[in-house]
Amino acid sequence: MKLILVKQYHLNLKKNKLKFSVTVTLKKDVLDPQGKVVQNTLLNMGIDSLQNIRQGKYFEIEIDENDDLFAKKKVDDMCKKLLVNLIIEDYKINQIK
Amino acid sequence: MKLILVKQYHLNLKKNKLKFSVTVTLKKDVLDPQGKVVQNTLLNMGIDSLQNIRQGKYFEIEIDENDDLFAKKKVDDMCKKLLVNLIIEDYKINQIK
Amino acid sequence: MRSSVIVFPGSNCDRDIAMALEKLQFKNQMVWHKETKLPKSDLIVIPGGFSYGDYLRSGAIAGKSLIINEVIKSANSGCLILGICNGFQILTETGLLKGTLLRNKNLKFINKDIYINVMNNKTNFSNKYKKNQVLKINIAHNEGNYFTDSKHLDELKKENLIVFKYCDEKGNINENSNPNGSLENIAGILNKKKNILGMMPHPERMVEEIISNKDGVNLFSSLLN
Amino acid sequence: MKITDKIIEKHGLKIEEFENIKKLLKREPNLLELGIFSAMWNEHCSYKSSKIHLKKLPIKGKQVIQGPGENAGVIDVGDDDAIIFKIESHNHPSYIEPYQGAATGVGGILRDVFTMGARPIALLNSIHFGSPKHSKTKSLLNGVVSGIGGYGNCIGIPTVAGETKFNETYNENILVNAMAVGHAKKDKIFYSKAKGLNKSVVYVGSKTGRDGIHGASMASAEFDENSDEKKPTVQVGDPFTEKLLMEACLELMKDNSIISIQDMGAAGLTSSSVEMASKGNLGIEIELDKVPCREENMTPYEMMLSESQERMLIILEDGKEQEAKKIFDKWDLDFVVIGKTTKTNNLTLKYNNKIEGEIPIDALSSKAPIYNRKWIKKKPSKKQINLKDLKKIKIEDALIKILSSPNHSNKSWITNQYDQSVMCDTVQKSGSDAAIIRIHNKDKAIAVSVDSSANYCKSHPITGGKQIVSENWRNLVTVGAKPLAITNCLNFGNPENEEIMGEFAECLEGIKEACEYLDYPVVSGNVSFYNGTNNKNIHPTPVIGGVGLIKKLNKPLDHKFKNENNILLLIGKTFGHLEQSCFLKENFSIDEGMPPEINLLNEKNNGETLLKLIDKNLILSSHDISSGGLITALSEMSISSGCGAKIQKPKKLMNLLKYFFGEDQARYVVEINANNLSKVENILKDNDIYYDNIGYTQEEYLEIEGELKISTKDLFKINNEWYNSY
Ligand SMILES: Nc1ncnc2c1ncn2[C@@H]1O[C@H](COP(=O)(O)OP(=O)(O)O)[C@@H](O)[C@H]1O
Ligand SMILES: [Mg+2]
Repeated sequence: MKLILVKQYHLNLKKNKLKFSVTVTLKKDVLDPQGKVVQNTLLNMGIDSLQNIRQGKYFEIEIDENDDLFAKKKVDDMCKKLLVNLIIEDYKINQIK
Repeated sequence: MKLILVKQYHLNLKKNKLKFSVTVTLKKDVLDPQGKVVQNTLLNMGIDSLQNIRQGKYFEIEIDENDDLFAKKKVDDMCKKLLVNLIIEDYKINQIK
Repeated sequence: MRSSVIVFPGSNCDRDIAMALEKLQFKNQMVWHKETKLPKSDLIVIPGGFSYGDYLRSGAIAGKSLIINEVIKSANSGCLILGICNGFQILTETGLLKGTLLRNKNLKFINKDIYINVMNNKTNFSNKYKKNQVLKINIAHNEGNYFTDSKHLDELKKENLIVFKYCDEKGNINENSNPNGSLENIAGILNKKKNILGMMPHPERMVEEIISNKDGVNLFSSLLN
Repeated sequence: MKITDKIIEKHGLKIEEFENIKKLLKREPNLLELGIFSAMWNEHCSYKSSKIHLKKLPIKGKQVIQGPGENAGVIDVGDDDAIIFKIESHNHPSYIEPYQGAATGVGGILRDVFTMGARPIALLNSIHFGSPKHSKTKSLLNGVVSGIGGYGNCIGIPTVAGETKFNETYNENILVNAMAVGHAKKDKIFYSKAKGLNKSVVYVGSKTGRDGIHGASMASAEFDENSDEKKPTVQVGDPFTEKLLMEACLELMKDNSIISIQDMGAAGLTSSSVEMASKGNLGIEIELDKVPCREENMTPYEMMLSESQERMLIILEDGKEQEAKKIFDKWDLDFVVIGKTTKTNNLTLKYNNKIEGEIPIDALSSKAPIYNRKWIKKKPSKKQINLKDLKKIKIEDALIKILSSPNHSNKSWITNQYDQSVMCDTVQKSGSDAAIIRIHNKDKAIAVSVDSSANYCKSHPITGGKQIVSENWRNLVTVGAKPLAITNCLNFGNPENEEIMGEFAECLEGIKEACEYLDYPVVSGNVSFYNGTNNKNIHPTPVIGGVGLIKKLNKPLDHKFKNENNILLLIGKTFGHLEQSCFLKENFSIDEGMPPEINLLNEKNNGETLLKLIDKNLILSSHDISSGGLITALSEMSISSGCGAKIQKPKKLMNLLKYFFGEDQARYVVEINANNLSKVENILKDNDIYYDNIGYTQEEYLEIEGELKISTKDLFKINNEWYNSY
């Protein structure tokens, strides 16, 4: 009996592990030398229905918070402060449920 | 009248532009020096509820095909042949609608 | 001995390796990546540099070029292949060598003279060195952090396929003498048939006293042996 | 579209300048034309504030093949070899996006050099950051260093020398200057002057995008606190494409098909076409529909002002198009004939067969405004520092403070990120006074170095100007090279401010005097004004890049002590000048007073005599004495070699701090074999050189009799800690 109580108590305190994905892409109009080379290579390899390919970065972030909105705000913070170069990149945050 | 016909004909022939996203991440047992550094930096910056962060690549691919399944197959092809190093990386394909 | 150096767009140690080969009396030819035939060669070198700008993954795109099919054919028929730096990365991308080269542990480009230990001197590429001889040699790379799965690592050890390991001046192989985080300090490996060597350090930069030292010379003269 | 005052201002033009444009055109310009004027008339392209001062610089000498006025300067290094070099700033873009800013800075200066037919053989840089404590400094440092390395490493040209400094004055305005040095055959040098009518004007390289539109104007505008938010479209560098472009151009140059060639740098297609036409006294017509574009719906305005990187303009001999195109096809680069030369003397821009703009070339070049801006002389400071007024300090503590300071710390954290060895001709990497690069396949070499002394220039610009030239000259001498010529990058604040303009005028006066005296002409350079924020201007920071010749390459000379029990001579006279010294700055935060005096006669005499000694193989190691004085120079010689030295106290009565930390100029420490002492002394005496025998090398410890004893290992540690823990 005691054991169960303790467990519940613990559960209450424990924050949720929330999971987000962030995709970072170059802004439109910014030169994407990498994308260009990859696209040419794929075309040369015979994949001729390829119209366009853009390369970006991807992050999977796990964070210990209760509140979805607050957590998302934190992730946004990380993006702005470190993960994204706002001068040349755009980003999108998605919660993974 | 003629004009409309031509247009329709054209429409029929024209394939759809289908759009996919591919996320590429390092396999679990592969050392991720970059992710580790990013994680430490974020922790040092005071984001202490951060549990885990993994970095990967992201591609946005537009392809001129009619059939969703066939198109996805093509994207899978690109991944296997070029975009992903299967020895160390995992990938996921998603259609963007 | 006839050698061929494959030139990709973005290769930038092609001239350097050609100079070294010629200095050591190889009959060398440069081969442009768009060519579909290789000249008759006893040695094929894939030089260092940034083929295709290192875009996507270093070596990935060069690994899909036309000429690579010919390299693979030659390799399978026993021709000696040497991949240096970006050349090593390309060889792993083509599958001729197993494993892969990850970002350096410190996430920075590293250019330095470091030391390597000759682990196996019974190879086509190292027979002029003494076993466990310590060479001072230059590295210059972003992705030199060798990684492979444990099964392959076992094979590398069992079959004596590790030719060079990073070490210190005295030959000690440990974490402190590992510049880039490579698995077990691996700096250069062979394939199972032992006709392909991939290595991150640049022996072609070590063939003249006035520029550096001559520690790289014996790699080339081993090939002539 | 009506051109309003607001639009004029947005283009960085003054109303008077706009009136002037109308007079030159005899009508009102349209927007495209206004954009072109704004690009060509801004400070960066027109040199409107600096021109009259630059004219005074000595630019001639028998070693000079091409002085200022071309993409880069060209000097003769004997046989059929020429060296082509230039320095350029990329300050503002690097503050906004440090990685790309620095990378494209390197890319830009490389194009200036290979445009002229040279294969680049070395890269150098001078980078200045704010205080290490400033919140932005660390990420700027990281970004700039990896940007410089990212570009140079990828293209495969060794980055062999440079300087890195920190000072609050750059907190909001860092400096990133990049220098490139190339080698060409004397009879295969390419110029930008167009010749002949109806010749094809060819566009080669990358496609044009909307990058850095108005970048050239940005480089000429002061920042304000909003510039963080402005986020202009920054240029992204593509070193891979540049490598292809370089190889393709050098391949094309083997043949005789090029009449003239010009890279597209600041103000892209506009400045390159205008420059070629203006030098050739011709007109040029461009069909903008043909310009290869990366983005959809680009307007003529955007095409003309885009600063997309990795592009060139070539004027070809008749009938050479086919062959030339083949080469660019091989390298997967665009090659399009976009226009022709005309006799109109106009820049004519067509789009869809309609003339969209037409401007007389001279209105954009020779008739661009030139200003004789007001300036005021700097008053010499009377301030003298009396050591008795300061807290007592031990030599050891002061030395440690200096050696562990960001400005004097070992820079291998930076230089290890640069490929210094690629091309296999780097005889001496960074770390010594100058780098040494062998001329490929020959047994001669060049030495290169970049230098600046903003504190000296701030406190007394004329002296400062002389000092940087002298120090740069000295750096080449210490490695045994005969200094031949310089390039200069003049980084200053707002020229509309009379005090700043005074700093500019007087620094140039100093540079001129020193260059004249030392027969060290200026063959290329670049001016960067408006370095500052909210009227806070940076200290005047002219940067000198010098090239010297080593005729017969033996073992390279460096500043590492070679062995124990060798004799150490101090060449040049020691007075103990402490004002503006690093000793006072690092230990007491004092930066007042005059910089040390420059005596050009001694400078020349001391340097040339040292060169004689080196020529006769009498010198084992040598080091010039600069910031930090004698003891700092000795420490550096110890640290790099692991060998120590025992130094006597001066025989004459002089305060020890002054003696060991004074920054008197024209001095060198040299190591010689004891057996050669009398030979060396005779030569020094014959040449009227003042020198002191100050001690000898010894095992392991740097020691001053009774004052200091510190192991070289400890010195090494002290000198290497800062970067690694920053
Ligand atoms: N400080 C200077 N000293 C000497 N020459 C200079 C100086 N600044 C610019 N120049 C010369 O003026 C010309 C134009 O310079 P710049 O506009 O920087 O060249 P680019 O168009 O190649 O970028 C060059 O030939 C350059 O060498
Ligand atoms: Mg130029």
